Amino acid sequence: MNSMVVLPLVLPLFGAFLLPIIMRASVGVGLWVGPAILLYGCWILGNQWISGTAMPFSLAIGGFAPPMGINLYVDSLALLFALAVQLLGLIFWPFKLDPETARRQALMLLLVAASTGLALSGDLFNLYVFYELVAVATFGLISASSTGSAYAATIRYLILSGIGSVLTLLGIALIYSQTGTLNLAHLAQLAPEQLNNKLGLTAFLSILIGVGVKAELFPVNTWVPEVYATAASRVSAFLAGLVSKLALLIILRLLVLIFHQQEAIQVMLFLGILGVVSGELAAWRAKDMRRMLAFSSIGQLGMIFIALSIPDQAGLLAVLALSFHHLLVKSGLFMLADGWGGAIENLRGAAKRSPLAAIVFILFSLSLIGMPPLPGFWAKFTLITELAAQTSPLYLIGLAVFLLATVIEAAYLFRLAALLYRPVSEEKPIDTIPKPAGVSLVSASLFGVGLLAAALFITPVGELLNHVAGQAANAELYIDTVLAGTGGGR
Amino acid sequence: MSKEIAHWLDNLLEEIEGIKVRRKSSRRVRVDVPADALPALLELLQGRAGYIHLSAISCVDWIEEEEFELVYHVWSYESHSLVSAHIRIARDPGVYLSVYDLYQPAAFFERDIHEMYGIHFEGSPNMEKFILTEWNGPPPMRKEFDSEAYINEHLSWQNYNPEWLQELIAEGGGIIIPPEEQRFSQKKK
Amino acid sequence: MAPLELIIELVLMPLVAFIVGLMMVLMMRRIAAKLQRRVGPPFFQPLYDIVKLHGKRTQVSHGMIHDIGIVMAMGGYIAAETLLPVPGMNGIAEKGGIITLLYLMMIPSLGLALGVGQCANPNGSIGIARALTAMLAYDIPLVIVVFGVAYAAGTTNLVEIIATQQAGGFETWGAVQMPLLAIAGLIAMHASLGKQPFEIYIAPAEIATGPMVEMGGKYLGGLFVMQSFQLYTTSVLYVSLFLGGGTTWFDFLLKSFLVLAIPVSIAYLFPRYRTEDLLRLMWKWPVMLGLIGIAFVM
Amino acid sequence: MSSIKQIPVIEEKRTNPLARVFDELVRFCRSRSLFLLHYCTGCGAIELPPAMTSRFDMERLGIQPMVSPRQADILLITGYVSIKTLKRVILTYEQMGSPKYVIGICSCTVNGGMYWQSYATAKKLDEYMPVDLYIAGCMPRPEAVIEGLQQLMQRIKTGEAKGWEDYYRNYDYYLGNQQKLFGNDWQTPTDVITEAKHYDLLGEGTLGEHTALLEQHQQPLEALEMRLGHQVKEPAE
Amino acid sequence: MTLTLLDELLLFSGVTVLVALFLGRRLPAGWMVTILYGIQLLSLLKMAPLGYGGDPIPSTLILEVMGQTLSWRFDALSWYFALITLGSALLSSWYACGEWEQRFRQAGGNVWLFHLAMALNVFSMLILLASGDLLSLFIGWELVSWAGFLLMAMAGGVATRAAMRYITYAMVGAMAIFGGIALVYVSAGSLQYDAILTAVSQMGTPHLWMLVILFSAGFGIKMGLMPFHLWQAPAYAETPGPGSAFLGAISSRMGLFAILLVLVKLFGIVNIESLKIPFTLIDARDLLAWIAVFTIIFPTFTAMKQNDARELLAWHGIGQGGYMLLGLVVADAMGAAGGLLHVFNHATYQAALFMAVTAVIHRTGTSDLNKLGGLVVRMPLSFMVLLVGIIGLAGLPPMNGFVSKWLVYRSLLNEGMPLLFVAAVIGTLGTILSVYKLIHNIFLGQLRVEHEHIKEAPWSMMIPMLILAAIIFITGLLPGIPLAWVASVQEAVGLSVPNYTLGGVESASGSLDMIWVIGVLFAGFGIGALVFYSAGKSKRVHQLDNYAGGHFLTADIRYQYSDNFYAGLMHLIGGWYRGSFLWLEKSVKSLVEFLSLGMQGIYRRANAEFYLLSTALFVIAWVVI
Repeated sequence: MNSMVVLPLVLPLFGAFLLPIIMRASVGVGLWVGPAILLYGCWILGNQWISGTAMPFSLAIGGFAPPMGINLYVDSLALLFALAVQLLGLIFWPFKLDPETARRQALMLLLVAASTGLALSGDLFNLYVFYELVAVATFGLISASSTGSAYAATIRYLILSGIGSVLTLLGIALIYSQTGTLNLAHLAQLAPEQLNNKLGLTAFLSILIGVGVKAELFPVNTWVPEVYATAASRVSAFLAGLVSKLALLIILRLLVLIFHQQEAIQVMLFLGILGVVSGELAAWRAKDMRRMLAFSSIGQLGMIFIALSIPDQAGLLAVLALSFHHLLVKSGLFMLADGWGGAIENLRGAAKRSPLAAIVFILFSLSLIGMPPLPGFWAKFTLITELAAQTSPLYLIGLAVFLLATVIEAAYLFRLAALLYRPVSEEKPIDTIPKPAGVSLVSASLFGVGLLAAALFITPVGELLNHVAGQAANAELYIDTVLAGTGGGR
Repeated sequence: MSKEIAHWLDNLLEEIEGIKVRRKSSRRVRVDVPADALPALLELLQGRAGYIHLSAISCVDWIEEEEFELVYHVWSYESHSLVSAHIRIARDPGVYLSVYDLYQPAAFFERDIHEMYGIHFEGSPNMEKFILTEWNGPPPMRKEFDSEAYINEHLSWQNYNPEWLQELIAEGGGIIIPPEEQRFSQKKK
Repeated sequence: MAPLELIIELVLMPLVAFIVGLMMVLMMRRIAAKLQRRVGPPFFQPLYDIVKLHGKRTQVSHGMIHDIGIVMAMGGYIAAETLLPVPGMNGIAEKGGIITLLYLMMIPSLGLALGVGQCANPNGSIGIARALTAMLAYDIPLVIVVFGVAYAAGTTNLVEIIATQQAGGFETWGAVQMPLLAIAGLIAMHASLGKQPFEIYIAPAEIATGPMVEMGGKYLGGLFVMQSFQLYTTSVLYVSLFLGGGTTWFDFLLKSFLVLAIPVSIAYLFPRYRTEDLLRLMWKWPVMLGLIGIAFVM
Repeated sequence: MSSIKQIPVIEEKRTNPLARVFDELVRFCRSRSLFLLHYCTGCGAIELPPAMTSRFDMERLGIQPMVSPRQADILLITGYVSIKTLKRVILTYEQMGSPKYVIGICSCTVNGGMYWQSYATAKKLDEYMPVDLYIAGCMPRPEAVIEGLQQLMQRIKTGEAKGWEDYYRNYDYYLGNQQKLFGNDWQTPTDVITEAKHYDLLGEGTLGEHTALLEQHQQPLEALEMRLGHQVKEPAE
Repeated sequence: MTLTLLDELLLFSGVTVLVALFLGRRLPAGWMVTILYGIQLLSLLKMAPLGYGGDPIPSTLILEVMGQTLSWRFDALSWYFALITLGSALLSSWYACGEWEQRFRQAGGNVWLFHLAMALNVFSMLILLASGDLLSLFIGWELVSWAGFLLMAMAGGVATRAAMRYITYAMVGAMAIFGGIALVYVSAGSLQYDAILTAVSQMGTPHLWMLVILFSAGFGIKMGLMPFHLWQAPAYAETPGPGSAFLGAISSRMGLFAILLVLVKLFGIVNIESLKIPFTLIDARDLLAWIAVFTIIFPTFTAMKQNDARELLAWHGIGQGGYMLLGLVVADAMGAAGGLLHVFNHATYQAALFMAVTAVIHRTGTSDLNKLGGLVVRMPLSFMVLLVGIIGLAGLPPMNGFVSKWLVYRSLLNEGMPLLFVAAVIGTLGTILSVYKLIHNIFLGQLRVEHEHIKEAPWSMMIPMLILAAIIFITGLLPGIPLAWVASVQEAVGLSVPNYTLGGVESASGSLDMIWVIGVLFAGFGIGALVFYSAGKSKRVHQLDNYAGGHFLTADIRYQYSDNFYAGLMHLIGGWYRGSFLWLEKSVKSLVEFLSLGMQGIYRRANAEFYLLSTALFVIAWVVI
């Protein structure tokens, strides 16, 4: 039963390569292949989650026992992320019919496969491979919207992520030279003696910056505004919502299992704070809706990085709460941005045209700011109490920056909300005001409903996240599940 | 006014033909000019002789000669001397042109003369009444207007004849010329 | 204090205040006359004025609020009198302290302000604006002085303040204990009377006696009564705060007449202050003296 | 003075003695406390300051100068009254609270004085308002003014100075003279007729053809009464 | 589970919100909502023993969220504030429905949203008042500030801009409180009040300093204390009619409730007093007192310069807030009683004043003081209500404002704080001046030609105003009634209680008995009236029959003196109005603009790789060295 877990990873991969062929054969069938695969993937992961057999468990690919072969480590955190990938892939499925559909759907399948792989894989090099695959798939998807600025953005993003992956490779090579193995569990055993020195730290930092490109870490996220502004809003929703979180997952795994040095956490905290400050302040002046959302996501991810820098399980709980909340809200907002893209000025009076969209927008911004009953408040509350508990002054600065950032965020979000409701002069015909497309409005309100549901059942959601964080936090569980299956490593 | 300035002024005034100059004293010159030559004279005095201040315009009602006499008193701060230009205009149309463009204060004097004598000045900015706003009779300063007759007709008198005054008169005191003879209006009749 | 006795006191105190007030108005006009080397009005002149004004046959009113204004002007002071202890009669001084008295002394001027407002006369409104500004000016030093005295005596009850001052005879008088506060109080009292140097709001030539421009007949009569009450209340308040109140009626009246003589005689020697000069003067010297006085008291 | 002579000078005595004593007291106070409004129309006004200040000191007689007509009892017309000023003098007179007295100083108010010939001055002041006392002299000296004032005080004490009632009782006569001078649409903001009705000083001479003329073109002058206005239906805009 | 009284109250409040939400479109919605407020008030009165020393009533609803327990309960303090909230809500919504509603709908206003916003405001305020621990306090606080934003922003245009400015200030306040809660949670382990009480005693001074600053700043913003007061006047003035009456009466007092709860009850005044500011001889309590005193003076003198009646009243709302804080911070028996009583008094007369001004706007269409005048003859009842209100606002004897100000002054006198005393008196005098300008420019003076045919405000608006005027006078005459509630609040919060009687306060160093003072005052008025009305008949004259130096007044010329009303005073202090706080606010705004410009610059750089390489180099260098 456990081995079924591989399918959601493998099937989309095959689908991606077969799709152009099927598409050429008959478009009708081709259209349904992608969603079918994804639905099947969701079903597998869903009943895996429900059946909840002995979590976590390790799956050796091709019979080679770790640390030699490649193994998939499936614990509740990984499963959650994988399920999220399948689901979001389904929601953001590019249905639009035009000559590019085949290529775009194939790339989407590839992206989903790579992301699931990223979530599940337990081997460092395997992570690197999937990371590259994800990067390639995103280049294709962004350039698919075939506009001049999209190409320029893609090129700039290509160069940046290329250098990033070189740095990651450098880090992995250093770790390999030091310990001789790439399996995470094995590394976790060896880390205290071998990787606890300066060399280990350099390796971690280079991986941090390399992966940070995707995770929108402060200095390396200059590609974010252009890419999210020019790419199709479905793609940028998927990128902003999920892919950046997966990159974060890698760093999370490394931090929990291998690296415990203090300097690493300090660097991450510092970069996180800078990310929050730059993201929120840039968003204050943004004139374009998508660009504003891009900067806001930089800010939010900066907050998640601050949460990541809090050691042990409490920090992880905050990270998970913040990231899943951001996932829901940001993808919803990007869905709204589908119709409402472009300059903010001509959004004046948009509420009159589509009252539902305006209400959903206000719901999302209230939750983003942390209005009490909504889950955003509880996520911020956990983060705040953790940050306050820390002793070193940098954390207090982080707390202050976090609070001020929320104020700025409230200011620019509600400036936009007030603009929506401002009466528009009569002679301006009603239909020239932009209106979000039907489908994306439906998915946005779907996210809204998800948010409200999370608000109502906050306590069970709280326990779930706590359980997941607990499982992810203890490294020993990870090591003995992976290595126990193979009778102890070398 | 020093000798050479006075001399210089005299031959300056010669330029206006039909002018009669009479020097009243070292600081006063009387000039008689035909009515239409006045603006030229005033321009000359203001422009070349430094008479920049029009201190007054007065008017005399020659009822027998059927003429109004307008006198323009112009003063110069440099030569400290006053030139009075006298002109005569016919009484019945009683119309003359305004010198407002040369001297702004003229507006006020002309308005006053219009109210009191009924002379109309073309070009004067404002000709409404401003002193005799309650008065709707003829211009009162004209000679043919008999103020006392107007009063006798409109107002009544206090026959102020208390006892003590009567006893005084009885003893032969009191006023020598009885009040009736004193009245100007009775004198004529 | 039997209720009947209290009722008599409540009626008697305003009456005494009115009579003494009339005498004070007379003294003021007599001093003014003597300063200008004039003979001065006959003895009962203030009474004649008031009776004549109340005896007028036709009087002009601008509305109900105009009448109520005058009633409040007189009524306010009548109520204030009952809070001022006089030798032999304490009225309801215990029931409300100095702060209540200061507020009750504000009610007549505000009632008058309402009445004058209704007359729709620009002179009146300008007068009232200046009167309120003058009130702002002289009330601050007055409050500082009252704070000083109340803090020194530890109570706001006038009866006790007078008792503490009379305890040690001359030495324990307020003026002796707190000389600076006494001087500041004097200046503030002079300004509150609204006499010559500080009467910008009744400036006859400029705004035709300000608030009183539309007051004829019994309205003006009411204001004359208010003026007499005002003189009485201010001087008696000063006496009870600084000169130890009156042990007997004679020295009580002597002290209050002397106290009133000072500002009144200063009054007719100075030209009128502009409003902002009045403010500047009042906020500079008496406030400074008062604060230093309080520093000593503290 | 012509028309005043006919009214018999009988002081209607009130019945009960207390009222009579009270009237006596009020009349005494009225005579001993006079508020003076000297309307400096002409040159006579220069005589007033010496009468008030230290040399002659009016205050010992109880006379105080007052600024506004509402507060004044005596209206002192000092000098010639030009027609333009007469309008303002009549307005001021009507704004005074009665019992009010008019004193005409200088012979100009008596019979036109030095300006008897002038078309612009009013000759007889008492045609337009009841004058209680004339002080002749082309600027009477302060002694004469004070002498006049003392005579007025005497007449107030005896109750003879009733000029102000005459203005109400013969308003039509005065209004006629005023309309003759100022034209038929002459109107002062004070509503003398309703005032006469209010204080029941209506005489037979109050209403006549001149007041009828006044009625035609009079703007509404009734006081703004305080009302809720709920029952007043909206005026048809 | 049996429904406690508190649950009943919250249930009714929730029902009101639902009624306003769903049935709001139909016409009688206004009346339905008003009746529901009435029911809520009844259920509150059933909890009356709370007001007289009864023990707190817990609510059955207890939530366990993310490891925190949220509980709600009502004690004397929350009962007192709830009474004021529901009272002003009932009267404001009664005032709203009827003719005002129709006029508001004709003018394009959204009546449904108005009633919904009011109901939301009341519901969130009740939740805030009932909060049992610090977390539920914060949740209630956020709900109140957002409900307030909704009520302020619904009028559109200028109101939305003012509401935006309010919400930025409110967010800064909320985040300060949120930070404070985090710090308290860390040191106290849990957010329950008793846990915090024990933790506060061992807390170090720098830690306590940080908490006091955070909490007083956060709550101070809502109360409009000095440095953060700029948002309140435009926001309250622009809210539609009865909304401004409700907000003016109670909304900013929620800040005082929170200060009372946190600073006085949890931290205790004695601890706050122990926090000394180095190198100066004042401590935290004096700092708060001086902030309160500046909050009294500056807004009052700003109010004097306003030319719009609603702005003037809103500025006074801020000023009076200073008195309440001053009374509380002095914290002796009389001072605290004065501060708390002032909350009740201010709610009554501020609501009455705003309603009267709205009635004038309803009839004349404008609230600009230079376009009104002489309305007393056409709107006498509104005049009477405004008169009663301004006597209360200025704190003069017959009305209740006097009692609470008297108590505050007496406590300052007892504690021996001369400078505070004088500053408070300057505030009162400033109030009297600007309040007279209000009544003079609207109701007294020359009635304009266009206002000659206007009518008195309709009865649906007049009855609540008359009820408020009656309350103001009765609580002025018998201050004992509210003083009883205030005493039980003082016990609940742990402050000493003055011995109060029905007429006022008895104390050794001078007492106050309002029944006697008002009795004597009205006796004086009686005698004055006797003397006045026995002196012959007087006749009403037309307003043009006025002495103007012999000039004939005509109706079309406006001779009313209303602009630059205190010219003399303004000559002297005119120069001091430099708007330094406005400048402060602008500089903060431009700083944020400048920083965001810089940040956007970073993201516009073309060669992004430069960043990547430089950070990598920097980090590795940092590690190696």
